[in-house]
Amino acid sequence: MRSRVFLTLVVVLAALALTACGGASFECEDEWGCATIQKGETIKVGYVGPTTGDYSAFGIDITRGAELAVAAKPEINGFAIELVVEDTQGTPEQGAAVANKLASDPRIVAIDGHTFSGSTEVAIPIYEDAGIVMVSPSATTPDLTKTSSLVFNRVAFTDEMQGEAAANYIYNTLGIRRIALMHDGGAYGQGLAVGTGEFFKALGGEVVAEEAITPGEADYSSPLAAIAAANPQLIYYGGYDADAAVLVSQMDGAGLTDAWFFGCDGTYGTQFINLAGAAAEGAYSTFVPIPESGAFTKFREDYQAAYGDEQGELSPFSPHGHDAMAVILAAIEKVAIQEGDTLYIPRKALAEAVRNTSDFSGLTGTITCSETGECAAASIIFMEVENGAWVLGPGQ
Amino acid sequence: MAMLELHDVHTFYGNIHALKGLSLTVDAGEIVTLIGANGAGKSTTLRTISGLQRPRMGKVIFEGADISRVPASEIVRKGIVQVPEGRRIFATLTVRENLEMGAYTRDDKDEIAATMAHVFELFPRLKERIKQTGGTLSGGEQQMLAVGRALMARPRLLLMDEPSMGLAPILVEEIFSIIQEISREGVTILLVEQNAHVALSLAHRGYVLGTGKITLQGSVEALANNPQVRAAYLGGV
Amino acid sequence: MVETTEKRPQRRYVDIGRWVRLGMGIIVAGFALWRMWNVFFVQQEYGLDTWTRFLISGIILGSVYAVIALGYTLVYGILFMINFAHGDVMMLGAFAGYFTLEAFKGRGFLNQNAGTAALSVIAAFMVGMALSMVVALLLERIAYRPLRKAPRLVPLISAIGASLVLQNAAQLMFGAERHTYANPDIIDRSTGISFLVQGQEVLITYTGMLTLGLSLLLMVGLLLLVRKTKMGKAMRAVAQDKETAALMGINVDRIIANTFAISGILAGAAGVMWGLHMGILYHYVGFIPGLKAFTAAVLGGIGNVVGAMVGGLTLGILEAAGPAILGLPFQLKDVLAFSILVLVLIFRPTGLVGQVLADKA
Amino acid sequence: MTHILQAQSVTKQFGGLLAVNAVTLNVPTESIFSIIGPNGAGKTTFFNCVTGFYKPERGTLLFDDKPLIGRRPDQITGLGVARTYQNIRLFNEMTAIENILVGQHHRLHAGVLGALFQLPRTQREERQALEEAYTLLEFVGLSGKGDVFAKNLPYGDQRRLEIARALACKPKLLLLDEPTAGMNPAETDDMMTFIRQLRDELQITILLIEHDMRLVMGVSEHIVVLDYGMKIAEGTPAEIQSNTRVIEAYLGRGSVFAND
Amino acid sequence: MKHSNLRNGWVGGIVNIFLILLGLTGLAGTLLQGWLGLPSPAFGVWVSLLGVVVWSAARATKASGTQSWREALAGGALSGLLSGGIVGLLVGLLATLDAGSVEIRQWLVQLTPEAIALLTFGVAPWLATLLVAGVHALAGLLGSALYFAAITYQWQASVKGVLQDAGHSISQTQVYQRIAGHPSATTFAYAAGAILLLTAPLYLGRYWNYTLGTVGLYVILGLGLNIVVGMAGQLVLGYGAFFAIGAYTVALLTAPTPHGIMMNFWLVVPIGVILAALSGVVLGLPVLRMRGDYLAIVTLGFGEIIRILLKSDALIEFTGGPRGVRAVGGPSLFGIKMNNEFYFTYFIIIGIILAAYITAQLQKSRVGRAWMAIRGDEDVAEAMGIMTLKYKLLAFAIAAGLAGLSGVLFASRNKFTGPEDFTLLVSINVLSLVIIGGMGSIPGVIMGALILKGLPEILRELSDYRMLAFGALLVLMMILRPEGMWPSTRQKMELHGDEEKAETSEHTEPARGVA
Repeated sequence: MRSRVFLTLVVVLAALALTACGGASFECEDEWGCATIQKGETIKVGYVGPTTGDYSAFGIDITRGAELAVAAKPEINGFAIELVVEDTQGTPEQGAAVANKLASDPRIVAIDGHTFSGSTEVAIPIYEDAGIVMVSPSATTPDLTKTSSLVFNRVAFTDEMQGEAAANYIYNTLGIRRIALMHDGGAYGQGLAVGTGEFFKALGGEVVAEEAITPGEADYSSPLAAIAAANPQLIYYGGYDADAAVLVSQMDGAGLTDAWFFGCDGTYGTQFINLAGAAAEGAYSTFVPIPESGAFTKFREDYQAAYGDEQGELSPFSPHGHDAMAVILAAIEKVAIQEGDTLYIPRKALAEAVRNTSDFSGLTGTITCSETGECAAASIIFMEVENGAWVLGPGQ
Repeated sequence: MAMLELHDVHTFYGNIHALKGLSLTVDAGEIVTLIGANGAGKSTTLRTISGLQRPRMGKVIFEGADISRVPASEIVRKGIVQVPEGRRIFATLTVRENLEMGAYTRDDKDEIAATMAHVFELFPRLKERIKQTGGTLSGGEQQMLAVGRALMARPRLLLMDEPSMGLAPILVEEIFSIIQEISREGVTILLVEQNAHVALSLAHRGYVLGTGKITLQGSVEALANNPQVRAAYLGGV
Repeated sequence: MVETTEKRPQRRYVDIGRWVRLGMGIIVAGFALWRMWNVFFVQQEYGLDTWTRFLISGIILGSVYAVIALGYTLVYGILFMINFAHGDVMMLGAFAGYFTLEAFKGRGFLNQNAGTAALSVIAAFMVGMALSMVVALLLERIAYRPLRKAPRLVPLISAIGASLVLQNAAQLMFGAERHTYANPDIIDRSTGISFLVQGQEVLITYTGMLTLGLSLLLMVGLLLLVRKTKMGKAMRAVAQDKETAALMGINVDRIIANTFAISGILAGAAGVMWGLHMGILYHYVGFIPGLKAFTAAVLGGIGNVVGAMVGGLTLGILEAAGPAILGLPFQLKDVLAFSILVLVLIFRPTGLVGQVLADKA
Repeated sequence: MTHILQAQSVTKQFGGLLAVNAVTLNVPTESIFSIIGPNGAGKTTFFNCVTGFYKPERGTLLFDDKPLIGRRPDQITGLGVARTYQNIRLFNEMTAIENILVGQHHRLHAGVLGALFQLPRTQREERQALEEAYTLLEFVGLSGKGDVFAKNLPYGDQRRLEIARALACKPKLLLLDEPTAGMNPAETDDMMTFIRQLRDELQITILLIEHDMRLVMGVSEHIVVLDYGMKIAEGTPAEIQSNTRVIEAYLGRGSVFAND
Repeated sequence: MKHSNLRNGWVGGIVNIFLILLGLTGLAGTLLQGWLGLPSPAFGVWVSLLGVVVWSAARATKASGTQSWREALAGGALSGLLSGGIVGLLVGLLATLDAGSVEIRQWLVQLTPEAIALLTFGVAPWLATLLVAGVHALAGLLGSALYFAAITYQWQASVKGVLQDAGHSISQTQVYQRIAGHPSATTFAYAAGAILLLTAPLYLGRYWNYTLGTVGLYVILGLGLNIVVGMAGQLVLGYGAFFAIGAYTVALLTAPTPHGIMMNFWLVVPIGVILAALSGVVLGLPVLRMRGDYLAIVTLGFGEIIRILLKSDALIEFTGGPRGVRAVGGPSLFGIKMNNEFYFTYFIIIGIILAAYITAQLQKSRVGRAWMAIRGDEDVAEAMGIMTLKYKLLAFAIAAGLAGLSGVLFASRNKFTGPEDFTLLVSINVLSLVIIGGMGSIPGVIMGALILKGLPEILRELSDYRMLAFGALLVLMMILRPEGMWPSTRQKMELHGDEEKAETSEHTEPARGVA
């Protein structure tokens, strides 16, 4: 009995494999092949990030950005766009699982993601294999673009660019000479803090102390007190808003009444102010200036209407999620070929189209991709909290 | 009227049929002993009466009420208290606390104090050790504490499971004289005992248990003279 | 590994474990002394004010750990199971307190005057403790009671499952974002009493004092409950021998449920304290403190009420001051904490205070 | 007369309590030797000192003229000391035959590599061990019950299995801790015969702790009485029965024990 | 009688409120909408809500044990009405708030205006309350009617009968008889199974190869942990540390950064295994004296120590810090690169066979018996001449070595490894899979790995609800099958031992106390 089932299974699977190779009338000449979308089917674009687990706020927020981008452009040539959201719980292992899942779906044409660098790292070779282009909204490890992979692009700043700009601003504009570095021990925060420190030292500044915290715990007064003992003028922090908010609110108690707090783009956003309250006053953050455009206002309104949260409350990255998706959709539109009732999307052409994106106006600014896939909008600015709101920092 | 009546009781442990239709009666004021081989079901009988084990069939009737479905903690309130095999003292509680646990079902502080005083009369050694934890007592003292703890609930029926087990001969003697005294105070006693000699010399009536069933019953004299009982339980003398 | 000779040489084996332990002890002690020499005499990086700050933050953190650890220890004492979901019960309590404060804030009641502020905080504690108690009771009823007779690892897995359920349910219901606890203005998280140490201002926040005071109160209360009351004694009796306890007329199920209720109440109080003092709240907030508190309970000697308190405080102080004492980066504080745990258990296998043995995995 | 076990003023302390207080005793080779005394007199503690679970503070313990103190329990077993427990401690989740095989452990040699590669030597050894285990099972009267889980055996059989397991260690000295606890007189009689058989057929020295005076007096050649950790009497059964100190501390004069 | 109806009524109501708050009704709505092609999710929402009421009313009827139709129906309606009353009040409240344009989502994120609209039928709040209560009452009526009809007409029995008959008739068919009766049928089945297993990677796509590969890696981990927990009885919670050591060994020795050693993969495999095994011994020596939960927490601590050290600034030069190690080398043979999922599936299968062989051989050997004895009673084992420390160390070393093997394959397959791969969850998952599968059983471990690592992949359909579902399943499985999915006979015995133990030996638990 059992053996028969096995045999049948073998036969059925073999038959399936054969039928899958059936031919079509359109000759796809793309090196990486084409995605074939029949009438009534959707064009699938993946989003990959942590939607459960302790980093879920990021995943959920960026998903929303991507969803809004799809809502703004729901179809191409009459073929609906379908956003496929996959959860990684923030781990590389799950990132690889999801990448493999998406890569084996022939209708997935591009990925908005991955969200974290580790998960992106494992995913790049998999998508390379499958010829699927990716635009990450938030993976910032500099190394990612150094393999000169054609599939990987990002609309976020690398830690290096940000670190350099921040060090410059702190040293030259703010005139600070003694800083302390803190980070949350993650790839992103650690990279930023260390990078900034190095640029700062190169400028002639002094890094007087370094401490890493364990994110998610809510008591950082001890590392702060240790830093206070070194008496820095400013604390540069690499990490995310929630922990940053705890840090600023515990600085006074730790004896850091005179030191400034300087965050990164991970700490920017209304949530930081909400969480830190009065303690947020005077804190700095890096940010990609989002020009107060009509589009951005509308994005914020849509976001509020659709999800009931204020944009920026979960994470600062929903505009990036939106832009990554918008870049992808624009590129798809450019390369898609319609033959009768079928839509063909040549994969390599799509990757090239994404890489050739230039002067694309997104929420985060005007997006132009470099040869290596760095597509972050042009400038970095520094924001300061004043009277409970982010305003442009002095000297810019 | 019988104080306790077991009527065709069947008890199972999982699939093992431990009691196979056991019936017995205990009249008020009696000392009744239950003897039998290892695994015959003596402890199971006591456990069934005190509600630790539910009979699958049959009835346990105490003072006219069926208690076969009543949980163990409620049965204590009805006046049946068991002194478990192996003493089972609360080792980290002090002697006093152990005794207080015995009186768990009672609320009247003065009455409890009176009972405790009475227990100390019976077992003056416990009074000396009132602040010691149960675990530091010697085996004999633990057995006294176990009996004293049971008395704290002011039982009308006392079930005793192997009170002599693992005790020095001199202590067995002491414990059994106290059991007789408790009986004289009007407490009915159902005694399970490995040491059939002692049990039969103490009790009024006895039952012999063979795997899950009563095989013999009668006055202690009759049992002691029964050749089967002599061979099996009194040693081949 | 194949022994070839029939007769083994009759040599005196040395107890390898003991030598390893001794060696480890010497190495660790040497390392610690060397680091401490460095910190206190060579670098002298931290002044007395900084040390005071470390100590204050450690004691406050430790007192919260202690309260959470009490919940672990109570449940462990009675069922010998690690209630993995305990930290998440605390998280739900914190959420309940959060919603209560939000509700008062929304009506402008929170900051009307000191009285209303105090009332709001008390209400937050009440609601937090009540919800946590209900959740703990439900946990016991649904996830643990059916498993009472199963081998000990089975309820552990069930508890892990329950922890996942609670965490994810909280995320689904309340969202993934971080929430801020709405403290009344009079106990704002950055205000407090400050005093001078070596000319430097050292601050103890009001929330910190509240946390510490309430923790101590809860600990003393629990100790009295377990030592003096009839229910406490019954709990200890049930912990030792459920069957005999039943023979004393103790309703074992009810006592176990009570134990869970008490552990839930403690978790709820800890949750609200956590929220008020630390300020940040989200669905994952209970997990790490839960783990730490469990470590604290073991450090002190699990199943032992005093042990939980001592363990909690020790762990808190270790985390807050340990890295500084040894001149290590604070990132390694958990490494240090766990190393100390290992060391303590190597030399005192029953924990700092424990004398009761727990064996049989 | 050679002595297989020589204890010289062995003292074991727990906190302030002297559990075993300067106990000196010499167990003649191939004798049946009993230790009696009230509960808490230190009998089991003494056993634990002999088997290496406790380390006495003072005194010497010689087995076959080799010192025992300082050796681990498994090493002491290797020398030829085996024991049973007051409250039966079998490996409940193992079958009867497996329990006996564990008893043979220190006499077998197969290690990880042997097991993994199924070396011929390992297979041979395993076969022999199994044969021997079945022989032992038969010897204690449990033939046919080899595949029963230990905990599913009836009480008496568990006692026997525990002895079989101890015998599997091929001991020269066997410590029996209350082997008849919970047995009725008929079973106790069987045990008495069995203990004699062990000594006579296997030439094993028996050291016995027991409360059942019928067994102790019936089988022992030599008795030591402990009270509060101290030796209060020593001698043949007849001497002990008439020793007033022993009667006061332990035996009592009560009528209920005038058994035989 | 009334009592059971009331009780089930309010339980049903509370369950429904939780369904609404968790957004599970919304999920059911969307899923059913998709499957049935409905125009609106409303159907699904109400199916899930009323399903609960039908079920609780049926339970109530069962508990009441009533014999009359009238009583059953009245009771069902009553319990439904009670549930409906509770839910209705909530719905009414929500509708009022929503109409007053209060953003409920701000606090309870699932209560979007759309979700509320689906619940309120789009009518005035008070009417909505009444409607909800009414619908619930009807559902209660239905539930009790169904249950009562079922017991009256013995539906259950007839369904069972039909199934049995069907099974019986299949087994009576000639074809079945001939095949099953043939002596080589089993051999053939095994052969076919082996062929299927060996060819599986060929026709499984990349995703399923990867997923099954992950399952396979966890099978190796599970088999390893099974030796320590299942056989030797030592509770280890930080097993992921050894996995990490294996992974980092291969990563640091084959990757271009941070060290640029770039050794051959095949050389690194034994190094990784041995290093992991050695670390097992090093950890084991000081801690194996501890027992039970103490050992558990200490090993958990060890796992955390390893993870924190891997990502710490202090060791960043050595381990690559939080960014992990990239471009980890893969195997190649005769110049063919074999570093994709397809080849790895085979390597993993080989690893599983190896681990299973080791487990099986050791289990029945002298070593296995020593472990079992230690697990049963450590003191007695020692008294039987077993050098417990040595055997516990052996178990630790072998288990750690297997974890190392799994880690080597893991890092090499992903071509990357970082500290986030070795969270506590890894250790917890492995322990859970051993127990869910059934301790001490090799097929159990495979089963457990399939459930623990495969199920979440399957549950991806449930998107945000998958971890919730997963947690609930863990609890459920433990309650329904505490001995695991595929327990060894030994373990089955053990678990039901408490019930079956006759009065022969009642062990008192060792004394432990609260204070």
